[in-house]
Amino acid sequence: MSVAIGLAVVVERSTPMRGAVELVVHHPPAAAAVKPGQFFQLAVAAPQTILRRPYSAAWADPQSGRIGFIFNVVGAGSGWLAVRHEGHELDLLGPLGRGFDLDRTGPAIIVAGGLGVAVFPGVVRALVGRGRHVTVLLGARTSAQLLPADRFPGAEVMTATDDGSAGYHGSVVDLLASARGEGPEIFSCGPTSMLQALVERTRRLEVPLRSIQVSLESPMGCGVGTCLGCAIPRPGSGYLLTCLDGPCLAADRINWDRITDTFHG
Amino acid sequence: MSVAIGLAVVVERSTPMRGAVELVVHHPPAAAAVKPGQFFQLAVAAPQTILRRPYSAAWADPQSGRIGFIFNVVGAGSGWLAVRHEGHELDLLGPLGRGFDLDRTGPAIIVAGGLGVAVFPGVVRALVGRGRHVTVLLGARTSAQLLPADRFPGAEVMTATDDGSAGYHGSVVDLLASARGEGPEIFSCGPTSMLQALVERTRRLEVPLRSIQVSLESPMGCGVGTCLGCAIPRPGSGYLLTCLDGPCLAADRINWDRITDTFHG
Amino acid sequence: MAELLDLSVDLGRGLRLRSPVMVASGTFGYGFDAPLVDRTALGAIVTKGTTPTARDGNAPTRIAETASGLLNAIGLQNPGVDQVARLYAPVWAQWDVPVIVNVAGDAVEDYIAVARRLDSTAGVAGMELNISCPNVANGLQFGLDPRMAAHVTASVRAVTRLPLLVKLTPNVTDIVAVGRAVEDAGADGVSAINTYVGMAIDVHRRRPVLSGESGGLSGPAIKPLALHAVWQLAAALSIPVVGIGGIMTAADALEFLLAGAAAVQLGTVNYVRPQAVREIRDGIAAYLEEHDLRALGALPIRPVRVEAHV
Amino acid sequence: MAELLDLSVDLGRGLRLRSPVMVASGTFGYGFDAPLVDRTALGAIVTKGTTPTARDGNAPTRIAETASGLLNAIGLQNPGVDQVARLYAPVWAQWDVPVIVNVAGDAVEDYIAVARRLDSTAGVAGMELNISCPNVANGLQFGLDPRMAAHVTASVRAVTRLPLLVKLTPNVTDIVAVGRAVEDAGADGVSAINTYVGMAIDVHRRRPVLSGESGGLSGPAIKPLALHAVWQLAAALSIPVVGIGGIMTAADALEFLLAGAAAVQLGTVNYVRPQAVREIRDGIAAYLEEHDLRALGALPIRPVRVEAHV
Ligand SMILES: Cc1cc2nc3c(=O)[nH]c(=O)nc-3n(C[C@H](O)[C@H](O)[C@H](O)COP(=O)(O)OP(=O)(O)OC[C@H]3O[C@@H](n4cnc5c(N)ncnc54)[C@H](O)[C@@H]3O)c2cc1C
Ligand SMILES: Cc1cc2nc3c(=O)[nH]c(=O)nc-3n(C[C@H](O)[C@H](O)[C@H](O)COP(=O)(O)OP(=O)(O)OC[C@H]3O[C@@H](n4cnc5c(N)ncnc54)[C@H](O)[C@@H]3O)c2cc1C
Ligand SMILES: Cc1cc2nc3c(=O)[nH]c(=O)nc-3n(C[C@H](O)[C@H](O)[C@H](O)COP(=O)(O)O)c2cc1C
Ligand SMILES: Cc1cc2nc3c(=O)[nH]c(=O)nc-3n(C[C@H](O)[C@H](O)[C@H](O)COP(=O)(O)O)c2cc1C
Ligand code: FES
Ligand code: FES
Repeated sequence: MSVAIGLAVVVERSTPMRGAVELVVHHPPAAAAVKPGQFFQLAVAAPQTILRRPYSAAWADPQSGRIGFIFNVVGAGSGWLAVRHEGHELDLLGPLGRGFDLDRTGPAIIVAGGLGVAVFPGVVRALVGRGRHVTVLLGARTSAQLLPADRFPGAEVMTATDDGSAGYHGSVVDLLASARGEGPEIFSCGPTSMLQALVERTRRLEVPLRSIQVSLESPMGCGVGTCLGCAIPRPGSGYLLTCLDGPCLAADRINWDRITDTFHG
Repeated sequence: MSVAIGLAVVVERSTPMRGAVELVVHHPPAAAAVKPGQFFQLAVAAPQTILRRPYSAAWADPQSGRIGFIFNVVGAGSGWLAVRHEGHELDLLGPLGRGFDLDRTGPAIIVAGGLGVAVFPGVVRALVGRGRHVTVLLGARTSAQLLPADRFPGAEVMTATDDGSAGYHGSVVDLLASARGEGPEIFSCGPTSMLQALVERTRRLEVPLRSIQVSLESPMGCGVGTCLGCAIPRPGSGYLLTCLDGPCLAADRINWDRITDTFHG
Repeated sequence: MAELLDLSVDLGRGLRLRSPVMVASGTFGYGFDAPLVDRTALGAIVTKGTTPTARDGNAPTRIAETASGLLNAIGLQNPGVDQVARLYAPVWAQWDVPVIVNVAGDAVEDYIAVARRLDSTAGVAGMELNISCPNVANGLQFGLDPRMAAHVTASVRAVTRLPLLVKLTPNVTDIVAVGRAVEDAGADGVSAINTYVGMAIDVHRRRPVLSGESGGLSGPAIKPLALHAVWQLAAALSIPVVGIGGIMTAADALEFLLAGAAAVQLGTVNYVRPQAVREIRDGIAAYLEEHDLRALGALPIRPVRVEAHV
Repeated sequence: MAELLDLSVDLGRGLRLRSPVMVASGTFGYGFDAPLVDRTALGAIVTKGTTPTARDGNAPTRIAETASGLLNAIGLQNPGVDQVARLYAPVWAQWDVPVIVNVAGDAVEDYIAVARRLDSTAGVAGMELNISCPNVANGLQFGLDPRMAAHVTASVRAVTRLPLLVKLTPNVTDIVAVGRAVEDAGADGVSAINTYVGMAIDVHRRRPVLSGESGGLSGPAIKPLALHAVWQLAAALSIPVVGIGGIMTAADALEFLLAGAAAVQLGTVNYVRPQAVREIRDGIAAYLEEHDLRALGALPIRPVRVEAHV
């Protein structure tokens, strides 16, 4: 495991969609090491906090040595990150965990709900680069909260919004039926409730669970496997660790009945 | 007591002397209320801290609605303050405490050690404005750490440095003998050890303690008299509160033998 | 909508607060010094710990900041009960907010003396027995032992008809045992908790920071510990529990109310955000509205004892 | 100059550390997962709590951040002593840093079973009895009562010649009494402290955040409390005290060493700054040089009991 730690300079800050911030940092060794779906533990100097915060690399570019992170302002850590600007330094630890397994063949469908989209720019680039046909299904509350389709060059993008302000009026999971080609592989990230709905829907569509990969979130203490805080239930008994066994996992390795929705909102 | 609380915009940031930062904020009601020697409780959003930090108003200008604060980077709070810039907001509470009694007549001598100088620009302006003859004795480790003499228009400025790089080579307290005219009043602020040396010296020079006013520092919880944390010993038994009875006090109200030097360095 | 909300709290024996947000002993003086506080948002004021005669308190250094916390060893500096009854109480009698006097001492007789003096004093709405102050010679002892705690409670109960809260120390193996003991001895409610004993060392000077070596830790650092104490007490006692410890925001206060506290006290936050009383009161009201609850009584999560987990 | 410094610590019974900086149980796994740690700066590794048989641990949510603190209720997830002895210990035997196994259980028999299995295992440099884990059914009980604590200590002492630390819980009225009891029962040292019982409530969902309701609080929030515990223990015991609780910086570690700790353990900080072990070790060395001290033994402030103050 090639894990880097150290300071990375923020080289770009933007607002990719409403409410979200994208920070681009420069750290060549880390950028070169990232596999799509992996995450970093970012140190935040927000009042009263002590833990680093896990953020998926939205994308990483070994050539330029850059890594992008996309996040919403939810609480103390993301609030602090959101006011970083060009020239500021970020203390990062990573890349950590397992990314998606991108080495199968055939068409791929991305199902992204809300900020779950943050992990996919790099994933889609890698899938397209492998010559796979990619359909990106994006869901958000409202159109302004959708990451623009041009962030997924080479992929087909379909959108769904809760308020009908863009694309399909309803859940992104509903788009699945229309998007499905032949035995596609599904990659998903989003709120736990959306992932559960996806699993439920795919069961009905008779998509085998093992052809779905999800990127999971759980509260993390360390990000490296030492605190055992990020447990997620396995089928049967026992637990996996989101940080070591995930965050990207085949859906059949997770006990969807015992999973807890740790983050509200 | 006209105490303001609220956000003040930083309108200027500079480095008045080596290692120190001066922040100028805009808050007309507070600026109008300040009496020289009073302080503010500034909120800091530094990691792990909860308390506001007390800072003397270096000066305040009712016309422009501006207040200046001069400080060294010592720890968490001042470290956070030091990276405020134009446009940032500061949450202030004040003015608090008692300023100096400036209403006597005759010549005045200022004895300022290190960052103790921070309280004096406004004091000197007020004294000069009252037509009093003012001599400012400034002490620092080295010349670069001296607040420039032009910050005290209308006053005579003499300097002392520990390393001899400017002015007298030695303690600022030594300058007292040469600066003393007829029964002058002394205003002082600086490290506790310097204040003790001053009191000792003036005893020998037969300057009555009540003609010395000092601005004291002690750790503060509230700044308003409710926590009883900022006690300083009175002659005899019992305590005064730095925040209510001070920070500016006649030296004869303090028990110089029982005083503790709470801040190191 | 807001008018339909009932934010009042009945602490028993006629002590009714219009809001569950009180200010904690030692963080609001005797109600005269705190600037900028909106008294109309206050449920009650609890005064600084008051002893039979005036006390100077401890030598400096008395306070030290720690990570998200504040250590204090004030040593019960106070003007004595006589001055409180003569000078302050008559003013309180004019106020529209109840004032509860925090009572402290070194011996049972001290508590009795203060209680007697206050019992018939107009302006005093109730008493809070501080059997948990860690900064005086014997003050802590009463709160450490259920029998001692019951003894001092019963002794004071015998001399006053005023509402009587007993403030518990968390520095014990079993706070519920102490809570039960003071309930049985006649307390109208418990205040939980007082500070946790801690210390800080000045590594530059190689000596404890506080003149009294140790002090009491308050502030957000202790909130999880205080909340657990309140959660346990609320499940075990049938008198109201007033939740105290590290409350900075409305969400913090709500954690205590959900844990079963009848009301809360704000301590350290008063030093930092004088308007916290108003903000937190309003935040609680907004939460009730948002969750379609009409009164505070609907808040507590039933503290069902969860079986030991695997 | 640096070479003249002696940073070694003798914890007795042949357990000699080259540096006073150890890593605490539950924050370093079994030594295999923590990246980027400079092992040459480490005094010793203390493993995750280990039980006779493998355990799954608690359901999520297992951790929650609080102000300057971390609540955890892991529930002793571990692979069981057999796997530890068979797979891990042989690797440790090759390492240049002693590995101390943290031993946990629900009953005295559990501790005995683990201790027996480890006693003759190469690679195991010592044991730390966790009689203070708040996250299992009975784990906490041993540490709450001096007699129970002595009983489990003596029982383990009887089956092992390995160096034996006993890790104390701070959730007691009198930690010194427990410390004395385990000293008398044959402990070679005490580790102080384990976490403080606390909880957090999710106000949006109106339920405790942790699946086990309560959990143990660690991190800088508890440092003043832990430091006070160590200060008291160091004055009362004649065996070494290992200081634990909220250490983030060299200055924090020095506070514990000045308070009388023979060594320190870093817990939560390992999650945040993997290089903390090296930074803190070097910071301690720099402090010794600066103060012209040659060895750690010169650090402790003599814990003279200060008379009760006015
Ligand atoms: C492997 C992994 C990858 C992640 N990648 C990303 C990413 O790419 N972009 C991103 O925005 N976030 C991501 N997250 C979530 C992120 O780590 C933080 O949890 C989130 O930014 C909130 O942190 P905070 O400090 O701002 O909030 P906190 O102060 O920690 O929490 C404030 C409140 O918000 C709630 N909360 C915490 N996290 C979330 C959440 N994710 N959604 C809703 N409510 C929450 C908490 O329960 C709490 O009540 C990832 C998490 C994991 C485990
Ligand atoms: C009435 C009053 C007025 C003040 N006015 C000013 C002012 O105008 N300019 C100014 O720079 N400071 C002033 N101070 C001091 C100031 O309040 C802070 O104490 C100082 O800035 C350090 O705060 P911090 O948060 O950075 O350090 P902290 O993180 O609180 O402390 C870090 C370390 O520095 C030590 N320390 C704290 N304060 C000092 C100090 N003043 N000198 C040396 N060591 C210290 C602490 O003991 C601690 O070990 C004043 C204090 C008082 C009571
Ligand atoms: C400086 C200070 C002085 C205090 N004095 C008293 C006191 O006299 N009597 C008392 O019962 N509690 C006293 N307390 C404890 C508080 O009332 C409260 O129980 C404690 O601070 C925890 O609440 P907090 O975390 O909100 O501050 C004091 C607390 C502080 C910080
Ligand atoms: C996630 C986590 C798991 C822990 N597991 C154990 C354990 O298995 N056995 C034990 O004795 N202590 C355990 N501890 C307690 C630590 O070893 C240490 O005593 C405590 O965290 C205080 O130190 P700190 O504030 O530096 O973290 C654990 C702590 C944390 C945070
Ligand atoms: S986050 Fe610590 S084990 Fe996964
Ligand atoms: S700072 Fe609180 S009383 Fe002076």
